[in-house]
Amino acid sequence: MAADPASLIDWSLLAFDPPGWGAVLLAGLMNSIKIAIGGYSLGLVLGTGGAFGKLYGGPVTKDLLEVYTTVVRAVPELVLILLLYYAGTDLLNRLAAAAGYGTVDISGLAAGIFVIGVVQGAYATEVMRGAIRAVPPGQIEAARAFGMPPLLILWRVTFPAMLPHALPGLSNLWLIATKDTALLAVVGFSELTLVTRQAAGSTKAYMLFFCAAGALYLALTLVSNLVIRLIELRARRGWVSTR
Amino acid sequence: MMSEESTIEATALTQLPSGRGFFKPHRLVLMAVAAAILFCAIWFMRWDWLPDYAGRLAHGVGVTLLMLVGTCLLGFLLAVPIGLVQVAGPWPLKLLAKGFCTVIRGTPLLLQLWLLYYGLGSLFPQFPAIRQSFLWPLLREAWPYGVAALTISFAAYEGEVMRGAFAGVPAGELEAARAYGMSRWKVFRRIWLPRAVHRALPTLNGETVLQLKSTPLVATITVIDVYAVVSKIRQVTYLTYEPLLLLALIYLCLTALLVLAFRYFENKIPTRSA
Amino acid sequence: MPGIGGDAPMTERAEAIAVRNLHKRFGALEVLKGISLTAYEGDVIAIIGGSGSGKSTFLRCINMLEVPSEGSVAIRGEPIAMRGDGHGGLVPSDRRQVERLRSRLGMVFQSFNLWQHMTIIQNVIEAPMQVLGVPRAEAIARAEALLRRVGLFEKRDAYPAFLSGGQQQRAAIARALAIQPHAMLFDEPTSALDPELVGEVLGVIGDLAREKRTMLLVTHEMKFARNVANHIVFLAHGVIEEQGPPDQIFGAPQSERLKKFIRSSH
Amino acid sequence: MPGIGGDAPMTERAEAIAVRNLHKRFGALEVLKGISLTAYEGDVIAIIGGSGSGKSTFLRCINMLEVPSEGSVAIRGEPIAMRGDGHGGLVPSDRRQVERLRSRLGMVFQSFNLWQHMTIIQNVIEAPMQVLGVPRAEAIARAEALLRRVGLFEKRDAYPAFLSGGQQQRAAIARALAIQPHAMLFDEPTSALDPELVGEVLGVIGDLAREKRTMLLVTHEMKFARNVANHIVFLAHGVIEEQGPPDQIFGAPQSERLKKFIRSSH
Amino acid sequence: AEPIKVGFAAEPYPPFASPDAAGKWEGWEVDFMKAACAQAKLDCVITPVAWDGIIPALTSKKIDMIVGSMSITPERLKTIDFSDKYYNTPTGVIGPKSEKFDATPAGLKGKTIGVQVATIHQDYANKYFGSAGATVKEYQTQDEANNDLAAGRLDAVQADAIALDAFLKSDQGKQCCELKGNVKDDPEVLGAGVGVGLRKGDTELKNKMNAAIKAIRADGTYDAFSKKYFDFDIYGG
Ligand SMILES: Nc1ncnc2c1ncn2[C@@H]1O[C@H](COP(=O)(O)OP(=O)(O)OP(=O)(O)O)[C@@H](O)[C@H]1O
Ligand SMILES: Nc1ncnc2c1ncn2[C@@H]1O[C@H](COP(=O)(O)OP(=O)(O)OP(=O)(O)O)[C@@H](O)[C@H]1O
Ligand SMILES: [Mg+2]
Ligand SMILES: [Mg+2]
Repeated sequence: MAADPASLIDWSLLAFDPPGWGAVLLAGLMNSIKIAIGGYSLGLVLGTGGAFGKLYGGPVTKDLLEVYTTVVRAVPELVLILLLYYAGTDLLNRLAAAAGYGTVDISGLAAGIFVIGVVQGAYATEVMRGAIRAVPPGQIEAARAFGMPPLLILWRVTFPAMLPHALPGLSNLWLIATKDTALLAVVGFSELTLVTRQAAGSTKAYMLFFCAAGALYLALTLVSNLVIRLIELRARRGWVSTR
Repeated sequence: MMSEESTIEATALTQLPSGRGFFKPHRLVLMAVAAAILFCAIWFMRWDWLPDYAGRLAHGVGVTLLMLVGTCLLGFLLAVPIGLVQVAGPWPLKLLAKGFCTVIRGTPLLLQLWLLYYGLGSLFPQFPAIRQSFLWPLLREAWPYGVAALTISFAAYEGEVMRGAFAGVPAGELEAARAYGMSRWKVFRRIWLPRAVHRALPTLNGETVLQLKSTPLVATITVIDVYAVVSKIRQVTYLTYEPLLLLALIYLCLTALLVLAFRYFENKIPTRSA
Repeated sequence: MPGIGGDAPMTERAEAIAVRNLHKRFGALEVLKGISLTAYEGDVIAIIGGSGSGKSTFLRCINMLEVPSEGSVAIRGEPIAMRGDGHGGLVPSDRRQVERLRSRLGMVFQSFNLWQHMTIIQNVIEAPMQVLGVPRAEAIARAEALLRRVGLFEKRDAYPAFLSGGQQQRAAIARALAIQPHAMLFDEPTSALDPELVGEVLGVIGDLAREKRTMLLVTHEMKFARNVANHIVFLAHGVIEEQGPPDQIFGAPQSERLKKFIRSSH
Repeated sequence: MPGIGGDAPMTERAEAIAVRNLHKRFGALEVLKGISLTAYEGDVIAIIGGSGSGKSTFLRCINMLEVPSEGSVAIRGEPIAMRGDGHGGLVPSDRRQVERLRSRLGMVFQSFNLWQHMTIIQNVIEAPMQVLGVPRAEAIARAEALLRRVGLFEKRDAYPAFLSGGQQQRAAIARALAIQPHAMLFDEPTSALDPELVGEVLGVIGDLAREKRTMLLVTHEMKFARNVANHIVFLAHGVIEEQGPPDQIFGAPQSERLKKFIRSSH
Repeated sequence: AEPIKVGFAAEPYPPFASPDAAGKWEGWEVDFMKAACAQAKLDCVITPVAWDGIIPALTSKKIDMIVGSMSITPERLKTIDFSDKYYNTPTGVIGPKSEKFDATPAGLKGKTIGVQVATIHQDYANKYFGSAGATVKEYQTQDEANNDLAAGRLDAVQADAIALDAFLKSDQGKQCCELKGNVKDDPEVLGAGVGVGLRKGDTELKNKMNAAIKAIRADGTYDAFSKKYFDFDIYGG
């Protein structure tokens, strides 16, 4: 079978209207972004809680969080996703059943967000912990000396002061989150990677679709980088530039 | 400002929780709870399949380790020039290396893997020249594609690390080497490279752990690593949790092994706590 | 004149800060071994002593940044409520009371501790607005007046990192003044500064002293202490070794330790 | 006695380093404006001068760490071959020659520049083994003797990061001596050290000077320069403003600049 | 009422079920599911699930039934329940036109044969061909196995004869491959036809589906939509 380079690329497959797959790919991308944003936000919440727990919590809290961050950071995301996807929702269902709610309906989107969130939470815990420890204690002490209550200190001083230290790590995590969504393909969630595979499988235009998806991911990364740079610029106001 | 290296240290598991002062009263309670959970897991879950698959699991672990070590070594060999040209190369090479790192780091590994295997791999047979070549038996297999994808990915991430490491070697030490009459190659081989690697070790540690965690992706292209073995167990036994829990445990142990190995290397050349 | 221990002298002025029999232990180390001191409104008390003698700890006990192990502290006649912590120490029993009292003690640290993510004016209005609930416009007006006073009006929108040490410390003083404190607490306000910057900060503190603002001042600047304080307390090994008016302390020291300390600090 | 410019004094000793009409430009900035200096075997020449006067640049031009813009350098009578780089500057035309000549010039840097990934002894044997091809056993024996000499024998297996600055600099001197250099080049070997560590390094350099090792020494330690050097060169604005024996330079300086410099460096 | 979530394998399995570019699922099995649900008056929605995890998805109630060309086997019956069969087809083996062999253990000796994981074909291939010296390679999807056969990475693919037929009719399949024959039946492994997978104990749904299958068989609906895809009786004997 001779290869005809021209016939290798059939651009009409990327058209927006069926039978073009463009719209499907974009929908997949939207799903990926939704999960990435949701999972990342959940990860931030877990990470903030985890970081404060690890720094200021009781001994049991600290140990449990240590187990959480160690296990999540040592076990492949793919395995965690399978475990959490099945076990997590199963557990939730059983709890709901025990509480008398009957089965709760967990959408693939919610499950995906939950899974990515738990994974991200462990990493975010470590990033935030390092960042909080980098805040000079005098900054917090000064706030206490002015009679600020703990939560106010957290909100007005600790949080903004640690942000510049946390940002590089957090931006990294965001990029990881966008790419980890691809792993949800293995549980059949129709994010970008899975729809790419479906499109490629249906049309046999593997190269075309994988490259197209790669370009979409890359675009997402590049746009993210741009936004991250803007955020860093803003958060680092007040710091003498070190670069 | 946190450097790129410390970011990776924070995100990857590079240290094990220290054992010093381990035994505290609350820990004993926690350990009792953990033991109880473990006991329940052993008692109430099904593990009767384990002996049947022990051999295949061991083989799978072997494949995983082979993939890890092979791709890390190959990837590192690629990463050194990629890092070097970004620091000291002419601009076309610099741009090329930079672009390579950006593209690879900006797209999911799973996608790269499929692109290589299903995309590129399905183009090859259309060329009779390739089909007849001596490489064909190799190209028919799945593992070369897995090795290639993992190697490229590691090279891209490590290329960035090595760029930082090369740039971070104090200029004075290189100058000293030149001042004693070392040739450029000798300066590179004896001073610049070892010093950069030494600086990068903690980061390499983190990246290697991340690489270990990427290896199961090769199972999606029919390479039978430990993940694939466990998938198979799941499909045959219809057990949801037990094989996955075992798999998690295996990866935990492998990670611990890696971290310990790196600690050994790092301790070979002590650095003052920085 | 400040009162000493139990035998407070007759005076019309109200008590600003009254410390009774204060002890502070860090583990086995007893840093303060029973200190009593009363500052009346308008007093400027300088606390001197060797390194490690417990000066900072004493100051920090007053606004509960360190919790005393024993003894009591009263601000403007209101004793800070304390209870045992079950391990032989104390804890404040009412967090809100501590916060309220703290919000009227202006503390200035050795290392300034300005909030790096806020501009100078934001630093100054932060506590009045967030803790005392002063409306924004009023807080800004007051902050601008204070900044003008310490000579930093033009720097109002700069971030602390871009200021010299002396400017930062003056901003920290303005920040402390912004809460209209009953008393100011200074912990070695100039010892982190380059010698040529010390003067500008001492100038500001001297002005405050002349206004008869109540101040407790830990310092190593003996000449300055002698000029601005109306009472000197010499701390050594966790007790008040000697105290009195500046001329007496510096002119006619009684204890051997004080004599040696004064000699060595020239 | 070293020779100056063209009018070298009669002497039996061989030329160790001969620099003729050296210019060095960084872009538009001309740092060295024609310097000529000859060091004979056994000379100890101290180069002094204000900051930015080009002392380091001069020293670095000698072993081609900076490539001169004009002029010539000869080591032991062998001129370093240079050719035009096409932009009005020069480049060494024979890389191997440069490497060979460098391998006999022992340079000691202000910031030590010990290789951090090697132990002290590895640092010392590195150049002899890798560049000069000395067998390992011999290199080690020689290195141990040198380390004993600079008082670091017990630290032979330590990594540089664990040594004090003074120890690191002494190790760096041992490293430079290990190649059995024709001449030693010191660039402010003590100025990165804490004052209390300066003495131990100056002691070692003083010993070398008394052995009549050829040395070019950039330093800010005037007293030391006066004691150990047999010739002082005062650099200012890229030219040799004045030079001569120590007693003349320090005792009876001629130029205004040198007078001012000597006055200010007390 | 609560809609019934019908689990489909997310991976395309033409001509039974595959999503089109508009994201709509189509194929024989989709038509069957619609007809059966209409008959049983159930509100059914398609929920794509990775084939690999389709049984756990059922047991963990992410879906309520599986319409995924899943054969009824004794092994599966330990974990889940099945409705009556709704189709049954022989199992075939295909291979490249350039090589001549037949679908017997002897013919496949030394060959690499691709199957989809967690299928009866995998079990069969392992039992009969693997033990006879063939290498059995497992794929997540049938599609990938077919593709690797076309790409020359496989010597043979074993699967449902109908699925294979669809592939052989495609552009890719037409060029490279042909049917080498059907394998010898072994009901112990290949099961008793394809049924709707159900959770154990969900007898209400099971009864409804059994009734619905019987009804659409009886009233001709089944034959009507089957004609669109096949020119023979897919229900089997
Ligand atoms: N949080 C703490 N934990 C343990 N020991 C402490 C703590 N804070 C202070 N100390 C100890 O208490 C003693 C007194 O410290 P303090 O800071 O009050 O001294 P100081 O008089 O302010 O000295 P300096 O002039 O050096 O500031 C010192 O020995 C110090 O080490
Ligand atoms: N690589 C360079 N590029 C541009 N300018 C340089 C470079 N190296 C040195 N200079 C400039 O050349 C001048 C002389 O520098 P040099 O380091 O030789 O002075 P120095 O006499 O050693 O001073 P110091 O006592 O401070 O070490 C300075 O103005 C310096 O800024
Ligand atoms: Mg103090
Ligand atoms: Mg210099």
